[in-house]
Parts: sequence; structure tokens; C-alpha cells
Amino acid sequence: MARDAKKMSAPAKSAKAAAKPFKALVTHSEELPLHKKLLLSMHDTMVKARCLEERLIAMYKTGHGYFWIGGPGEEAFNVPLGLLIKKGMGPAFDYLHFHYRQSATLLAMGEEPLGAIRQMKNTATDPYSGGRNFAGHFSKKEWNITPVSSPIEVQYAMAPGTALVQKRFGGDGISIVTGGDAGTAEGDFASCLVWSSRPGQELPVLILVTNNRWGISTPYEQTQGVERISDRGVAFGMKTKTIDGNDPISAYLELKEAMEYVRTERKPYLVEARVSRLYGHSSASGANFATNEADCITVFEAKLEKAGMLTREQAKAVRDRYTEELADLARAVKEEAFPDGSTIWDHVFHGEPGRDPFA
Amino acid sequence: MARDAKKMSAPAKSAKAAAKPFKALVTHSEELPLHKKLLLSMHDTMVKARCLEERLIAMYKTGHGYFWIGGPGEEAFNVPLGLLIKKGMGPAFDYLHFHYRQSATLLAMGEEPLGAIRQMKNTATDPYSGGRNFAGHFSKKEWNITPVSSPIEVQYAMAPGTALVQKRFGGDGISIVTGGDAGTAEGDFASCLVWSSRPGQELPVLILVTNNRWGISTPYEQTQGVERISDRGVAFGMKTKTIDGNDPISAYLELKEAMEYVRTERKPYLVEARVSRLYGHSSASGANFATNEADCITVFEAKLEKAGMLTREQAKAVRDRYTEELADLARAVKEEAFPDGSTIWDHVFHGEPGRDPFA
Amino acid sequence: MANMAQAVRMALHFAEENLGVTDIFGEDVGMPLGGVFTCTQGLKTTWNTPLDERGIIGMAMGIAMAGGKPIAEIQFCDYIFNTIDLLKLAGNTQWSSNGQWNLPMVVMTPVGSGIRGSIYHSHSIDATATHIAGWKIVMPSTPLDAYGLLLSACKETNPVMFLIPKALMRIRGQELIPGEPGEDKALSKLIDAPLGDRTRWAPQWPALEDVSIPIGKAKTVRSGSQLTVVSYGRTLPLCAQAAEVLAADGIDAEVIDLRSLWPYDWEAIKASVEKTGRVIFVNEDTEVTNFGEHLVRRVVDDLFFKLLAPPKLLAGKFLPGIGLADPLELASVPQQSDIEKAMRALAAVQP
Amino acid sequence: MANMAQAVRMALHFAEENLGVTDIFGEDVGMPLGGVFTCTQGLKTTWNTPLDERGIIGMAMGIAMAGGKPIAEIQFCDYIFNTIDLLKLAGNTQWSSNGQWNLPMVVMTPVGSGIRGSIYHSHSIDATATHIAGWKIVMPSTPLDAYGLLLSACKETNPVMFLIPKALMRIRGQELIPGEPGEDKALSKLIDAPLGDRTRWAPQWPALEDVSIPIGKAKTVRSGSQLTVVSYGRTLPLCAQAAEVLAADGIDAEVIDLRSLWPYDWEAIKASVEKTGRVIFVNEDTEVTNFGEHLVRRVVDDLFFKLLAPPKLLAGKFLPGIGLADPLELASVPQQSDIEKAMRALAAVQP
Ligand SMILES: Cc1ncc(C[n+]2csc(CCOP(=O)(O)OP(=O)(O)O)c2C)c(N)n1
Ligand SMILES: Cc1ncc(C[n+]2csc(CCOP(=O)(O)OP(=O)(O)O)c2C)c(N)n1
Ligand SMILES: [Mg+2]
Ligand SMILES: [Mg+2]
Repeated sequence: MARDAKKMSAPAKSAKAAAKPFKALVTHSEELPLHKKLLLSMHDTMVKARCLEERLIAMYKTGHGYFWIGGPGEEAFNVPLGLLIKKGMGPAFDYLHFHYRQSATLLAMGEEPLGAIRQMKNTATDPYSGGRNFAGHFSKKEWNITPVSSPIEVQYAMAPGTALVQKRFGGDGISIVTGGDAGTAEGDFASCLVWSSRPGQELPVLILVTNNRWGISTPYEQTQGVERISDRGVAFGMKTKTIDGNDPISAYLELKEAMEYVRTERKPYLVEARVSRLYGHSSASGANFATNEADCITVFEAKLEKAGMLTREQAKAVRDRYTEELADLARAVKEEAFPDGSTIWDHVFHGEPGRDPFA
Repeated sequence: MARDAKKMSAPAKSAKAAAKPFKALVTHSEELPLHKKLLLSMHDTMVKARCLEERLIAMYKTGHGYFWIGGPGEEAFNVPLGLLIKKGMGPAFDYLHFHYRQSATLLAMGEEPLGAIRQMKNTATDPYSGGRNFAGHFSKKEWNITPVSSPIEVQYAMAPGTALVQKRFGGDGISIVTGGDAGTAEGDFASCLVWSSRPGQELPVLILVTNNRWGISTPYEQTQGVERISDRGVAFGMKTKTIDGNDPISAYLELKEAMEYVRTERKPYLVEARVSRLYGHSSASGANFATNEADCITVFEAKLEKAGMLTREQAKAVRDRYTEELADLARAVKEEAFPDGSTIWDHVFHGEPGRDPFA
Repeated sequence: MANMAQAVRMALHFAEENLGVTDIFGEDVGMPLGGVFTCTQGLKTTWNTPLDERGIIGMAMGIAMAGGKPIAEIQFCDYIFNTIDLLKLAGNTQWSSNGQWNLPMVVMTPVGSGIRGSIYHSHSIDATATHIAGWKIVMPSTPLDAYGLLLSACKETNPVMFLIPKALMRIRGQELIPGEPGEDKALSKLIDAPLGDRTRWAPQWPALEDVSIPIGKAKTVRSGSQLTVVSYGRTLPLCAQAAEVLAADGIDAEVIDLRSLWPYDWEAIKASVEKTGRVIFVNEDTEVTNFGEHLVRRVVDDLFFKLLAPPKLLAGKFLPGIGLADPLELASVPQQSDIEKAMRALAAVQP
Repeated sequence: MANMAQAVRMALHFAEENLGVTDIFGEDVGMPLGGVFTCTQGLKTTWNTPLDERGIIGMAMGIAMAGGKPIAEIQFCDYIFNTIDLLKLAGNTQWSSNGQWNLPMVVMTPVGSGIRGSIYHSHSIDATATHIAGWKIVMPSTPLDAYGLLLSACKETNPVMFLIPKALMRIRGQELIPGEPGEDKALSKLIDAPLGDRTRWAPQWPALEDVSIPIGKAKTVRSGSQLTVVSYGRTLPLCAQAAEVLAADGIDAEVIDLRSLWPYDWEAIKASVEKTGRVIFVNEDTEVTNFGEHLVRRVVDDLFFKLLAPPKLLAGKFLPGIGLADPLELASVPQQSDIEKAMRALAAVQP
């Protein structure tokens, strides 16, 4: 639903209020509006993604990786996103300009978790960067996943570029860009709004912001006066909405509606999703579980249980299975080699053998 | 009036429509709501400013200067602005972050036109840059006029800084920033909105945009999907409005209202003024009179005549007098010396004598 | 003969037709203006962008990612400095993704002084550009080289910066670009947009040829035996003229137009310096942490014991800007007389 | 003894109390975090900014214009490259306004590799920074120098960049900062914020002294007669250790900590090179258009005929980034073994 069709109560605004755990903005009817199969599959992938992140954190804490960053807490948003993506290579498919919290989206797209573990351990086998980049910095050309790069918000300046090619190409491929709430203060966020809404030249960009109300240690309320980030798009005449990113059902339906609009109208849509940050910012802030944030998996499991779709035991079994599987994968990766120092020269230039220009 | 109180008809939006001359958005009652003395003084300064710019253009065309850029066509906005500024040095007074079309504002503040002529001719006597910078690139520390620099929009990133000091200092000094419509596509415009509206830390910035619907040769409609630039401020919870910058009476009243708000509430206000561009972008585009744009002086003179305040002859006399005065000034400046090459080393560092570090 | 603006335009036309260029864009790049230096008049794929350099570079990266072939213009290189992070990112994308994503994109921008451009239309970026890994960087000093290097840039599968010395934009070449009509005014009639209304104008393109100049190859502009001058861009013709002046006094200088800044033609420099034993590098970027200093270092590294005199750099003064008034600009960046003086001094050093 | 993060914090405290510093700000600079490296914990004038580096630099410029004394932090120098235009503007404001507007502001940022920071937490900016005119640039390699240089930066009436080598952030100094308690844990108890709830914590500042170190003065870390090593930041202690190793083999190296990159202490370099005839410059920025190349050029310009061997540069490899895996980082930027090797080679050159 577009912004005007559904007004949501915005959280209380106060300069001094610390960032608050997100409270569901919408209450769904208990008759769940999605098929059981889809719901259970979403739950399965959400748990798998959580177990993956928890394994990565464990690797960090036991010295098998220098730095962890990822998306635990955002699964309810990231899994539906991945399921709805048109996966493939080239402009007929969706281009994905992600930031560093999208592991659940990749898993929902069908990616194996092994790659993320290898990247965490920075082995030569890391399929995303060959041991060059941090955890969560995916890149997969066959699926149009453009390289995640650490600088905040630059992906928003690039997304209109892939979308322009897609608009000309025709079909229903779109460009999808994700980033956090704090990052919207960078000018590149505004650039994305400007470039995707040029009159008569509107671009099929699904502009997503996952609002966890934190930028590392800084609460959103302390630095930005925008109550609903989605409102930033209104002046540009684009469709906008703020959705509950902690509820996979709502997220699925809202994303679906927005995506269909972008796919068919070939115009931008700005969606803000309110999400939780469950293990703090990154390993730099300790990567410990945040007890004061809503856990979308717990809430979803309760909902599924209430609807008679999943028992506690079944839920536990799913989690135990993935926990074990991922521990096994991590063990296997332990013995894999780091890239050799001499490989630093590879891929400086495309189509040329790597070499030290001064050697 | 704030944006909601007065809805203005926005010009038709079409990707292909060329930028159109601005049509007055508001019709004022013929009983002019300002005192005759003020009206005539505004008229006088508007004409003076126009004559100054026309003299600068003539200097360019006769080889007395390399480049001209300035504000002819914006006098109806820039003169009231100058009259309303709290002029002086330091945080008790207004800080002025101008772009290159503000000559009329300086004249309204009481500046002599001689300096502008010297800068046009890049003489050593140029009071703003000592012959270093282009015409219209003012800088006057005694009046808090920060250096106009050519890069578009950077002034919007700095204005919150002076405003922060002013907020702490107390009193009613504010920071005023000006720039064009095309420039709002730069991220720095968005930065200004973010930084001046932090909750509980709002800053006294009067954020001005003069919308002439052009960026050099590019019509606004071709590159930006924002109908009212002032709407960009709405998401930030700031006061906003779009005003008629071609009518000095309306501009005076609207600016006064906005400024009083910023002075007393110590919060930002975003004002978009629709203005004309009467001699094209700059000397690079020929600096010829644009017959398809409304001339605010002509319109204002008709209004003053109708109100019985000024005859055609009196208006002509004002113009003739300034034309002559400025021609005299330009003649006098012709003989003034350029700065010496050795002075390039002056002012690299404050408080240190200039010298070539390798000499 | 074509001037550099016309040469660029013809190369872009050729590249649109034959090399898969899909987008030529930037501020005022589309019609009616066709670029502030007319470089993009009458082309098929030009369009005007919002006034947002970061958006321009980001757009180019995105287009390149999706299989397009973009040529992005930054109106003056003076306005590229808020995008250095994006340029670095474009330069590291192939490397960071371990070879997955290459970015075939060209960034084209006018550089340097010489048009009385004051503080913000006189910048050089060769020092900044050459410090960014993952880019190829070219800078022609003649229309024919501009044409040939731009074709190579369009064929590249890596990011390329095409730097146009603005002082040379309106100087006619000495060599014909294969295809262009021999007579001076004939070309202008074919491809220069008329003043006034341009809505019904269309260019008539000559039948151009693919005479690309490989990136990484220098050109010896003048052979000489006593000293080597290496330059590029605005200062190159000044060096060539200075060499002619000095020749009259019996000083025989070799002048090399580097043309490609990265990768650069070390073999050409080396061969020349091994012959002459004396070398001076001339450019107009400011002289601290200057690309010419890299070249000095390289010479010292590889050829120290073959040198007859210390290798020299003549560059722009280390100042925050170039002032508008003539005496200021002349004192800030190398002029022909400065070059002559430096060459004479170098020739006079006794080992 | 204080580590560098503590030294910076103490200097900032001294500057807030005594040198008129009005604002210390940046992303996560305020409490509860007090900076990602703890440099700004417990200070009086810190605050958290929006995540917007351009806004941060713009804010510093505005505060400086209005008579404040700002210290702006960029969280990692890796994220400063979208502000180069603003840094240039800050550096030219005094000059462009013909002396009217000076900007007394400090930009402080952690630089360099050494913490397994991968592509975007390992950047150096000394090459970029030294190419920007109108700035003073300092980079300490010990806590005491950090303290003293930061005080000088705060006293400056010009823009100053204060670059903190992140690899040295947690290394304790060998010298006491006048005022700090002698015992190791005592300082931590006084000024390090506790883990957990910090809302009721307040630091207890020692009685500090004004021991500023003048900008532009190098420090001879080790006297030697056979070769000169000039470095700064992360590589400086490695050079000093390498010199000790080589001393055992009879190679007597002089090691200079440049400390100030602009203006730099040419007299110190010159005196040393005149004595040794051999010099190597070591830093970790990438090696093309590198500040060390400027220093090589300067040496060649002024001291060519006094050299016994070609002056050398040892710097970072010319790569688009520093990879995360250990072997990648070690192969990309100078390590102690590389430095030793280069020094030995230099000592062995026969003139
Ligand atoms: C340009 C840039 N500035 C600073 C940083 C350091 N940094 C990494 S994540 C982060 C906070 C991001 O907050 P937000 O955008 O809300 O995303 P979240 O991490 O909360 O998902 C910061 C400041 C960076 N990576 N890039
Ligand atoms: C950062 C930057 N990019 C490009 C330019 C070149 N330029 C000068 S004025 C201008 C157009 C400005 O349009 P607008 O902001 O609407 O202001 P106007 O000139 O119409 O008053 C451009 C592109 C510049 N000066 N700075
Ligand atoms: Mg966040
Ligand atoms: Mg405009």
C-alpha cells in the first residue's frame, strides 16, 4: 500500500530518547494470508540465516576471522526480499545493490552458506572476494549481485545506472538497493531519489532502507529529524511506504506490492522497513545478543504455532539441524588455505595478467 | 506563510517542455502593502543592481574582464533579502553563504558597487579576492559574507556550522544560504536539510533556493522530478514555502516572515523563490538579454506607476543616473593595476609571510 | 584540420556507431548545448544529467555493471573532487570482487589552466588520478591523439579517464584525422552546431576510420641527443616550442609526449634518458606529491648511474589555487619561458 | 604509560580546557561510545553527527568561520575521499578571500593498515593530503608526539590534519606525558570509560601540561652515520627496529621520524643525508604519486652530487586495495623484513 493509503503511527520523537526496540506497526489477522508452504519455507530460511550469522559470530569469537558484520535480526525482511527477487544475470533480471546485512536474502535466493563461511575465514576459496573482503561483502555476477562495498550509501548512487539499462532493455527486471537508516544522511541517498525520478525518465529502482534506528552507537533520534524515512521520497513524486520489517508476512506482502509496481510501471518506489539489530553493529561492538530488541524469529514462531502450522519441537529441530550443519561447514573450512601473497596482483585490470608494474 | 497555508499552482510538468519564463504566482492587491519610501528605495536599489550587472557585462564584452556571472533578473528577491539582513561581524549578526548571483543583495546591504567592478577587472584593488576570483565571487568578513566559491552547493554544507555557533551564542543572528535550482541535485543540499533539523538541535538557517528553472543550458524539468523544491524540506519537519521572487513586495513580506521565524524560533526554514534569469547563465552563454523571461523591474515599475508612486520619467532618470555613475566607475578602474605575480604566495597560511617553500 | 573539441566529437560519434558506446552524459552534455566546450554536439546517445557529479559517476558505474558502455563527462575536472571515493571504488571493483565485475567506463573531463579560468576552472588532476589504482589515464595534446586515444578508451574493458587539456581545446591539429575533409571550414560546416535555433540541425559526419592509439605508448615529438623533456597536455606544445628555441642555441633536446599517464611508456623514457643522461618532467599540477615526482623517482631507481645531471621536475607552484589576473596565472603554472630556462639550466649542469 | 588513544583523549581534554576547542564531533564520537577507538571518551564538547562526512567537514568549516574551534573526526580515513573538494576549499579559503577568512579547524582521522582492516579500513591518505595546499599535516608515531602535536594543531589558526596510525593506537608509549600517572593501570582507571553502563561515569583527568611539539619539526629517533631512513606513522617503529637489527651487522642507520608532513623538516633530512649520502623514505601509501616521491625529488634537486647511492622509496604496492587475508596485507604494505632488506640493499650500493 502506498503511503497515503496506510498511515502508521510513528514512534515518539525525542532528542534524548535512546533508540527503542521496534514495535510491530501493523497487527495481522491470525488467519495468515499466505500459504503454509511459503510460511514454513520462510521460517526455515530465516532460521538458517540466523544460524549462519551465529556461526560467523562464533568463528570471530574463536579467532577464525578478523571481523564480523551481518544481518541477524533482519531475516523477516531479508528472506521475503530474496524470495521475490528475479534471479539471473543481465538486465532481464534484477540488479542487487546490497549492503552488508543481506546474508538472509542470499540464502532465500538459494545460495549455499558455505561461501559466507569462507569469506568470514578469508580463505582463497571465498567465492565473493577470494579472501580479500570482510564477511557479508557478497558479490556474485551470475545473480547480478554487485559487490558489497564498505563505504556507506555509495550503492544508492549506482542503482539508477543499472536501472537505466533495464528500462531501455524492457522486460521486468528492476534494480534493488538496500542500506541502513543512518546512511540516509549521506548525499548519495538523495542522489538516488533525484536520479530515479527524472520526469519522463523515471527508473525502475526499488529503494529500500532498513531502519534499525542505529548507526553503530548513535541512536537515529539524535541525528536525524525525519520521522518516516520513506517521506523523503514524497517531494520527488514517488511512491513511498514504511513497513514492518520484523514480520515476514507483512514484509512479503508489502515488498510484493512495491516490486510489482516497479516491475510494471518502471518507476521507483521507496520502502522503509523497521527492523531489529540483534547482535549489535558488528564484532567491533562485541556482537552480543541484544535482549531489548524484538526477535522476528521468536515472534514468527509464536504466530506459526498459534496458527497450528509449526510446533515448538519442530522449530527447535530446524534450528538444531542448521546449527549443526553450519558448525560442520565451519569445521571443514578451517583447513582451507589463505590466498597466496603473490595473488595481490590478480584482477587489477580486466583482461590482463596481474603483475607488479615495478618488478 | 507556511506551505500548507498557501498552495500555489505549480507550472505544468513535462519532460520535454523547455524551461518556461516564470509567471507570477500571486497577485497582490493594488493597494501596496508596504510604505512608499521602502518601495521606492527597493526600486532604486534594484535598478542600481541591474545597471551594475549591465556594466559588468559591457566590461566583459569590451575585453575588460575574462568572465562574467551575476544576478540580473533576481533583483526583486535579492534586494529585499539584503534589506532584511542583520549586518555585522560575528555570531550576533547574520552569516551569509551566498552563491554568484547576489550583487543586488550586497548593494541593498549598503555595499558600494566599485568593488564588484574591480573584481570584474581583476585588479589588485578588488576588495573581495584581490584579483584572484571571478566576478560575483564576493567575500567580506566585516559583514559575515563568507567567500563565494564556484563549486555549486558546498555553501549548503557549511551554513549549519555557522548556525550552530549562533544557536549557542544566543541573540537573533541567523545563517542564510543561497543557491540555484539545479544545484539542489547535489547531495550537499540534502546535507543542509539533515544537519539543520536534528531533533532538539534545530539550527537557525534560512535555506534559500532561487529557482530560475535552468542549470546553464539544461531546463529544470529535464532533470528533476521535484515540483516544488521547498517540498524537499517537509520530510525533515521544517517550515517550507515557495514564493514569487519576481515581485519585491511579495518577496519582502515572505522573507520577513520566514526570517522572523528563524530568528526567534532558532529553527530552519526552506524558501524557494521563483525568479528570472535575464542575461543567460553567464558570459559563457553570451550574456545577452532574454526576451522570454519576466523582467521584475519592468513589472515593478508598472505597479509603482499604477499606484501613483513613480512616473516613467522618474524611473528613467534613476536608470540613467546609475548607468552613468557605473560607467564612470568602470572608466576609473580601467587604469588600476593587476596584482603582481609575486603576490601568489600571500595568504597561503594565516599568520605567516607568504613564500615559495622551494625557493 | 579538426581542433580537439571536434576530434573528441568525431571519436564519440565513431564510438557510438562502431564501439558500442551507449550513453554519453553529463551536465549540459546533451543538446541544445552539446557540452560547454561543444565536444558532444550532435551525437546520438547524449543526455543532460542532474547537477550532481556523484550521481554522474555512480550512473556510469551502474551502466557499466549492466552491460552498457558509458562515457560520463565531468564538466570541469575542478568539480570531480567530491567523487574521489567513487573513482577509487570504480578502480577497485574488479579487484575487490576477485575478478567478477569489471567496469568498462570512460570518464572524460577538461583539465588544466590556460583559459583564464581562475580558481575553479584551472585545476589539474593528473596527480590525483595517477594515485588511483585500477584506472587507465590518458591525456592527449593533439586532436589526432585525442581521437585515437578516445577510441582506445572506448574499447577498454577497464575504467579509463580521458583528460582534455582545455587550453588546447580550440587549437587546430597539424595532422588530418583519417576521414575528415582537408579544408578548414568544411569540417565546421559538417559537424559544428549553428548559433541560434538548433532544433532542426543535424550533423553530417564524415566517414571516419578506426585509427586508435594504444594506451601506454608515448610519442617522440622531437628527437634530440642532449636532454630529454617528458610532458603531456597543455605544457607539451610549450616544451616542443622551447626545444626549437634552444636548438637555435645548439641545445638538442628530445621531447616526449607521454599521452598515457597510466600505464605509461617507461621503455620510451628509459631509452631516451639512457641516450641523453639528462631529463626534465614538465606538467602543471601542483608540485608536491606530483606525478612527475613519481617519474623522477623511477628514473632515479632505474637509471641513477647513467645520469649526467639530477632529473628535474617543472610543475605548478604549490598554491591553493590559480588566480584570475594574468600575472597570477602566469606565475603559478609553467610557461614557455619557464620551460626554456629550466631546460637551459639542465643542459648546463656539469657532472 | 598512555597509549595513543589515551594520549589523544588527554590532549583533547587539555585543548577543551585551555585552548578554546569548542566542538569535537563525528560519527560515534560522543558518548556512550566516545569514538570507535575510544579517543573521545569522557570529553566535554563531543557530539555525535549524522552519518555524512561531507556534512562533517562542512560543519567544521562553518564553525571555524563563526569563531569556534572545531575538531572534526572522520571515523576512518577510508571515508574521507568524498570530501576532497571540501578539504581543498578549506585549504584555499584564506587564499581565495585574499586573507580575509582563515579557518582554524582540525580534522582528525585514523589512517593506515595493520589491524587486518581489509579494503576499507586500511587506507592511507598521506599522498592525497600532502597534495592539498593550505593545510598543515601531522602524523605522530608515539603517544607523547600525538599529545604534543595535537596541542599544536589546536593552537593553529590554519586547517590541520591530524592523522593517527591505527596500528599504533593501542601501543603504550615509552615516555610519560607530563601529568599522567606513572603506573600503567592508574591512567586507565582515571580516564577509560568502563564497559557496560556509562551514564554515570565521569573521567578524572590528570593535571596535564602544555608540552606542544611544533609543527614542522622532525625527530631523530636513532643517530647513525651510514644511511638515513625517513618515515612516519606505522612504519616508523618498524624502521627503528630494523635499524637495531642492522646495527648488529655493522650497518649504522640514522632514523628520522618526520612527524609533520607539511610543512616538513627539510633541514633535518638535508643534514642527515649530507652526512650519510644514502637515504630511504618509507611509508605505506601506494607508491605511485606518493609523498615519499616528493621527498626523493627534493633530495635529488638539492643534494644530487652528495649522494653515494640513489635515494629510495619503500611504500605500499600500487594496488586498488589491501586484502583481508594475512598474506595479502603482508605482501601489500612494507613490513619490518621489507624495510631491513631495502636498507641492506641501500647500504650495499657502491658509488
Ligand atoms: C562512508 C562511510 N562512513 C562511515 C562508515 C563507518 N560505518 C560503518 S557502518 C556505520 C553505521 C551505519 O548505520 P546504518 O546506515 O543505519 O546501517 P546499519 O549498520 O544500522 O544497518 C558506519 C558509520 C562507513 N562504512 N562508510
Ligand atoms: C560542483 C559544480 N559542478 C558544476 C559546476 C558548473 N556550473 C556552474 S553554474 C552551473 C549551473 C547552476 O545552476 P543552478 O544551481 O540552477 O544555479 P543558476 O546558475 O541557475 O542560478 C553549473 C553546472 C559548478 N560550478 N560546480
Ligand atoms: Mg541503522
Ligand atoms: Mg538555475
